[in-house]
Amino acid sequence: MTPTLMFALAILFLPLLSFAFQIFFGSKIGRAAHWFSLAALGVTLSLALSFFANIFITPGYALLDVSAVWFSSGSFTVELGIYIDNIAAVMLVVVSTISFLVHIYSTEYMRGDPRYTRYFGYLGLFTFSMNGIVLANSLLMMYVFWELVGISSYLLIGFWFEKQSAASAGMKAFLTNRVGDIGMFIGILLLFMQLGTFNIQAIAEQVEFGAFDGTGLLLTIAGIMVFMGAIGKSAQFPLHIWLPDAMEGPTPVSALIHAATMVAAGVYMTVRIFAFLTPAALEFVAVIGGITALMAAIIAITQVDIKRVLAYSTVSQLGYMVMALGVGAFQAGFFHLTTHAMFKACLFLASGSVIHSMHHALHKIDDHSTDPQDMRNMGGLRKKMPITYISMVVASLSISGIPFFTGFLSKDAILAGTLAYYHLHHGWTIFLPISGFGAAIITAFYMFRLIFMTFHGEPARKDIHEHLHETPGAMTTPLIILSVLSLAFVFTIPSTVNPFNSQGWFTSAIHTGENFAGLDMEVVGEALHHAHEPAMMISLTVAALGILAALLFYLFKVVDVEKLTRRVNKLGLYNLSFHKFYIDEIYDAVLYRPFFWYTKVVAKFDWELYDQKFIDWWGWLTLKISDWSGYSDYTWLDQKVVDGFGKATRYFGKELRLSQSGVIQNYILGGVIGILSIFILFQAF
Amino acid sequence: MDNLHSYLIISSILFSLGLFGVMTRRNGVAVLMGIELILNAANLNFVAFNRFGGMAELDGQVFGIFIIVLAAAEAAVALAIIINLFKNHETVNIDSADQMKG
Amino acid sequence: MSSHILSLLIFIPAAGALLMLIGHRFISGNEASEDSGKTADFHKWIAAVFTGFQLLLSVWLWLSYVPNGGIQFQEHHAWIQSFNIEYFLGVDGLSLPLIVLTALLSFIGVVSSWNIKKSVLGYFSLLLLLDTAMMGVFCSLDFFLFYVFWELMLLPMYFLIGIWGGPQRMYAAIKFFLYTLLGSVLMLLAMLALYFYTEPHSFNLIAMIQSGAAIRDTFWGMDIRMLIFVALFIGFAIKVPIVPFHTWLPLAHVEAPTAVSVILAGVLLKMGTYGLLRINYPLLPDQVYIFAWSIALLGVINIIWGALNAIAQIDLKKMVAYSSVSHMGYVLLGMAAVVSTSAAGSQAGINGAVMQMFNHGTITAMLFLLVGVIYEKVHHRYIFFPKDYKDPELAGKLAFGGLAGQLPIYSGFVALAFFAGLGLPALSGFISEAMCFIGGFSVFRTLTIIGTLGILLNAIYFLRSYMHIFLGPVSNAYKGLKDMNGRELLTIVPLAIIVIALGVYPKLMLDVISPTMNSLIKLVQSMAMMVGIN
Amino acid sequence: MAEVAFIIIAAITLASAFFVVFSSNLMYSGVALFFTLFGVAGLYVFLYADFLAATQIMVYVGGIMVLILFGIMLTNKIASTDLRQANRGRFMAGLSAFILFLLISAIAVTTQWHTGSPQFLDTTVAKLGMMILYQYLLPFEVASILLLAALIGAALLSRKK
Repeated sequence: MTPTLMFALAILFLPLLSFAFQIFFGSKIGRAAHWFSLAALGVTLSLALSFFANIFITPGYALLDVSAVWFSSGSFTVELGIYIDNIAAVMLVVVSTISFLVHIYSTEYMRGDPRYTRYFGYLGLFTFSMNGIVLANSLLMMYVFWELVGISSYLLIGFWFEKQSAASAGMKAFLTNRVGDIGMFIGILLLFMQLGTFNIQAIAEQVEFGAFDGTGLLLTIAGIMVFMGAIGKSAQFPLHIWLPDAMEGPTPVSALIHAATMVAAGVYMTVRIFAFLTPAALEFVAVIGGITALMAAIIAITQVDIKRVLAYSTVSQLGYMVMALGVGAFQAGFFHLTTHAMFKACLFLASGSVIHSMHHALHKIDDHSTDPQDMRNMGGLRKKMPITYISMVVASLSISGIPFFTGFLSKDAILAGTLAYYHLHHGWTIFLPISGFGAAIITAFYMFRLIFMTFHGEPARKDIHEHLHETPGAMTTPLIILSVLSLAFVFTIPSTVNPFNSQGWFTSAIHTGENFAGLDMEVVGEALHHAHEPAMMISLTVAALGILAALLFYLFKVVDVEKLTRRVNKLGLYNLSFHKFYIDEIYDAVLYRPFFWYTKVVAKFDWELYDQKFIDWWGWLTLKISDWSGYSDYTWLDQKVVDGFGKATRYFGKELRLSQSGVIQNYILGGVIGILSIFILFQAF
Repeated sequence: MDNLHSYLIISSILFSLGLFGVMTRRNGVAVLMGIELILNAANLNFVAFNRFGGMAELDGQVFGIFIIVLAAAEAAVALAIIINLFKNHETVNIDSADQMKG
Repeated sequence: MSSHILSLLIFIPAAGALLMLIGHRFISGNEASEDSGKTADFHKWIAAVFTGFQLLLSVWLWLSYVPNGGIQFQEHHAWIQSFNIEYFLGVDGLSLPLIVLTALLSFIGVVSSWNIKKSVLGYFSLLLLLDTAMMGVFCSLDFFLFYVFWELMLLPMYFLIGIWGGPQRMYAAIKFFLYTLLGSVLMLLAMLALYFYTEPHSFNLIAMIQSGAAIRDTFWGMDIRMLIFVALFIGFAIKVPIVPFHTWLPLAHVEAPTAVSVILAGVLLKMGTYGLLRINYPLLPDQVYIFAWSIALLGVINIIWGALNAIAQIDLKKMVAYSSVSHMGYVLLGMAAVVSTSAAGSQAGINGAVMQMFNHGTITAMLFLLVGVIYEKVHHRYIFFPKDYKDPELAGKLAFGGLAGQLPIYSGFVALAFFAGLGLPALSGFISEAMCFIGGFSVFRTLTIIGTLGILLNAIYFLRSYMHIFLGPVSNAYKGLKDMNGRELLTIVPLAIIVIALGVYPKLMLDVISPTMNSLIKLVQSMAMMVGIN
Repeated sequence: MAEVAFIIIAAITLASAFFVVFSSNLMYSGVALFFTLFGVAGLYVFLYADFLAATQIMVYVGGIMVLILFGIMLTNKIASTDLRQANRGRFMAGLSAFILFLLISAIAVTTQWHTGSPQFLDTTVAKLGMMILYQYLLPFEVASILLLAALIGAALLSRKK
């Protein structure tokens, strides 16, 4: 039990301890119980930071790679183990920081909630399962924590289960994740059957030494199937429907789970399995990422609920990360994951504090009808909530990809990657850079649309406006920390201050990733390097354009937004975007309704038709046969046959009686005839 | 001519005649006569076989004697029955004794 | 003592039942109806003590069993010499978990039926008789003895469902009885065929393994080995239940009282698969190769069909019954993996199947107990009231809703049971499910992929019913419900502990099972080679 | 010469036998029976059964014939002869008797009897006596009992009530 293993196990099990503590003792202690969780998370964060520091001390090799047999049946053994390398260390820090900050934030946000302690328990459970995914060294172990993360998100989304919408959102999230999990499980099985192991490093090595040489297609399928898990978890295109509904949960939950960590798990897993993803699989990944990025961005334009905008922006940014990995920009993808976690958490928490104060204001004037999250009721909050405003602006600048902010560093690298990919593959792959840059414009536009609608202009509702005030310290300090973390220099400290150069500790710690399944990393690196300059130019102009448009539309109101939307709507574009491409409705019509109708049919068939009719028909048949045999047994066999014999004998008796005529001589005659007939008979034979 | 076959034929004729007599004669005594004929036929056969059958002993003839003894006893009893029949029914016609009719 | 433990295990409940019957005379001398007061308690405590003692004994058996794959605690006594039938008992890795499961569920069954009102004596003595029969089935290694206990089991079940059941109890009891009887008729035929075809005519299952290979004949033009296998398979399939023969299960469960449906689902369903693994596999291994694909197909059909039906149910207990059908599908899939060429695959499959039998036993028992708890409080089990419900204004609407607020502990345990049911990792359901899939995947790829749909379908109906009952706005229909009382907790908590313990650390169970099952796999594969099919 | 005698005697017995059966008058059939028995005794002589011929004549002719004649006398108050037989079933009886005769004679002629050389014993009386008292002692005793029983029976039956 080396100290590093001890620390690693502590990181993993401390949050679980906090979960157990809250569940069993939390309700008895009441509000003060949150100190235990805060302490636990603080320690976890410090341990994570110690691992993080280790990257600089002993760069280059895996900090910890140990595994033990979980259970085995003869030659089939399943091992659990911990594998920490630079990526995992960084990821640990990201998860723990945001989880810790959300814990602090929640002490204020969830004040007065009847199930306060249980909430902290669920947060602990989530952090435990998230750390589990990060530390896992085998795909099966990752799958185990995958589902545990799913259940903790189910519990947290459906935390206020009195609301029917929250309950069904929780279920929707869990089931959609489950769909992805099935794909992942099949992928794992495929790999296990082919290579006989779940361990990621071992798989990578075997692929490197040609385990899949003959069946390249099989490896592609396995890769895609495992990536299905990421689609489900990171809300990529077909399975993204659950993330917007997950906004039903408390905002800190959205910040922690649906912005920074859980959704990033999918990307993290893709990063882990990048080594054995074949070019074909990567192409599929890139396309999915591209579609998601563009589509979610378009939808985000027209949303009015502040959290929905951020939710779709998360989906689109995740699309970015996935596209980055797809095009081979391994480092950029993971870089964006880290930076996105920071500024998206900051955005969500900021929106949380806005909603929180709106909620209090509405509470004061006890108007329960208006929705505290609807941006149309807000406006001019700049003066009322300065800290929230500043942190939100910083985060928006970062997400839009403005230099001096982390977003620029990572997004620029991704866009360079898409351009490089286009240079290498030409043809239809032009779609990737288009979706990349298109999404970049729209992101900048809707982010600043949000800023201007909530913080600038006159307040839409005077009565609410008076009661608005800045949220207490516990909520604002995390905002400040996160906005600081969104500044570029955080990632480029030791080497350069030049805003346009993304070199830094991060780029040195995270290598450009190697791929043993047919992707030639040198070529990709070369193309990346060339595409860097043009990509930077285009991304800068694009970001500026987006912000300018938002300025014109929402700050200076040069263009009347309603008139424009009506004209655009003639083509139905507005409705298309506002109603989320009607995907939910399509799924409902194509999938859910027919499915449940089908189950009704199956149940009806199984019960009314098969059981009552078919099985009971046999019963009826046997009864019929028994009746018939009973009847026939009596009337035929008994009356006709048996009594028949009786009657027959009586009949013959009567006949024969006549022959007893009393004349003795006839008897003798009979006797003689008898003898004669016997004689003749014997003579004959 | 004095061989076994002729005796056998003679006895079979006697036997058939006796049988016919028993079956057709209405009178009790006639029936008795028929029986006597049958017995004699059988007796004739015994003696014939004794002579032609190559038997060392005279078994056949001993049988003959016993048959005669038997015939005597039988005739006596039969006649007693017939007389009784006559006394009861004033007629010897055996058809009248049909109490056994079923 | 150690050599007679199995007989003890089998006949303790019978002794208990006997004591009850005798004791009844002295205790209830004057009581008019013996359903209340002193006599009822007497019967309850007798039942509890005896099943408790049996449970302790089975735990002792578990601890003292050396997991080396061999058959231990054997008891050999001649029973009917003329037909060479022996009273032959023995336990190995396959039957040990099921024995402990039977003992545990019987004890829990007794405790959970504490407030049975109708003729308490009859109920508890039948329950103990049922316990004896089940224990007998799992311990006996002589086919005749196995068959006797198999039939003995039907009788108490029939009366338990028929007298203490719900509104349609008679119909359910009769259907259950006839269905299983049809199965056992086929089994009898196969048993006799085996008896006469094996050289030194005997029912001894262990001896039959060698002599079973020599059976060669054709009957009506068909191979006798295939006929015996199919007859036995159908006999056991009805018990499992495998889809075409499953319609008795939901009916029997809906009508049976809680404790009986706990035992019915917890133990009786396992007898089918236990029979297959104990008799079909070792005796006719070549047929296993021929039918492996169809067993896997039936398994997948079971999974999908059971889950689809469960989704559409409005009665909670019927939904759980169909979920049992779906979960037993996993067992079949796992069992079919015995023919896999990769050792890891076949071992994962078979061990997964046996473990799934145990896990499903504990999980369904918990589910039925929890359904029983709500039933005792509210006297109906509907998620949605049926269209033709007696009072019209309730018809079709949601029966419960928002119970989580009122009954935190109860909803907590139901959540645990539901998530164990849908195979959440860190709970025992997941381990065996995953192993069955891994096993199945190593041989039948496409079938197992279709089977994995089951993971999603199971999640759908469990979560949907959980949402309808526990989450969402609080319905005013059921306001003042009390949470679970001590007795109910006593039945649920041990099962919950087992489910979590096996989920986190499955080695406890697997180390016991795997030696026996691995030797079974080697036996099946080598014997099949020898018979020349493979 | 012996041939002719044999034929004559045989003819006499058969003719008288015919007469016994077919005569309508009871007295005539009685006398015919008388001649038949004499014929049979003659045949015995041809078969060298001299003692048997003698007993035949003595017992049959002397005893049984007399008995039958008495019977005829006693039972025929009315002088009328035997009534003409109602020929109910006569034809059937005649036919079956004739078929029976054919059958027996066919069998008699066709089967190869076990024949041996006829022993010409001069007299059989001594031999017969020896046999009756040695081999056939039991039947002899039984015969005597039979005669006694018949005697008592006949006497009992014909006693006046």
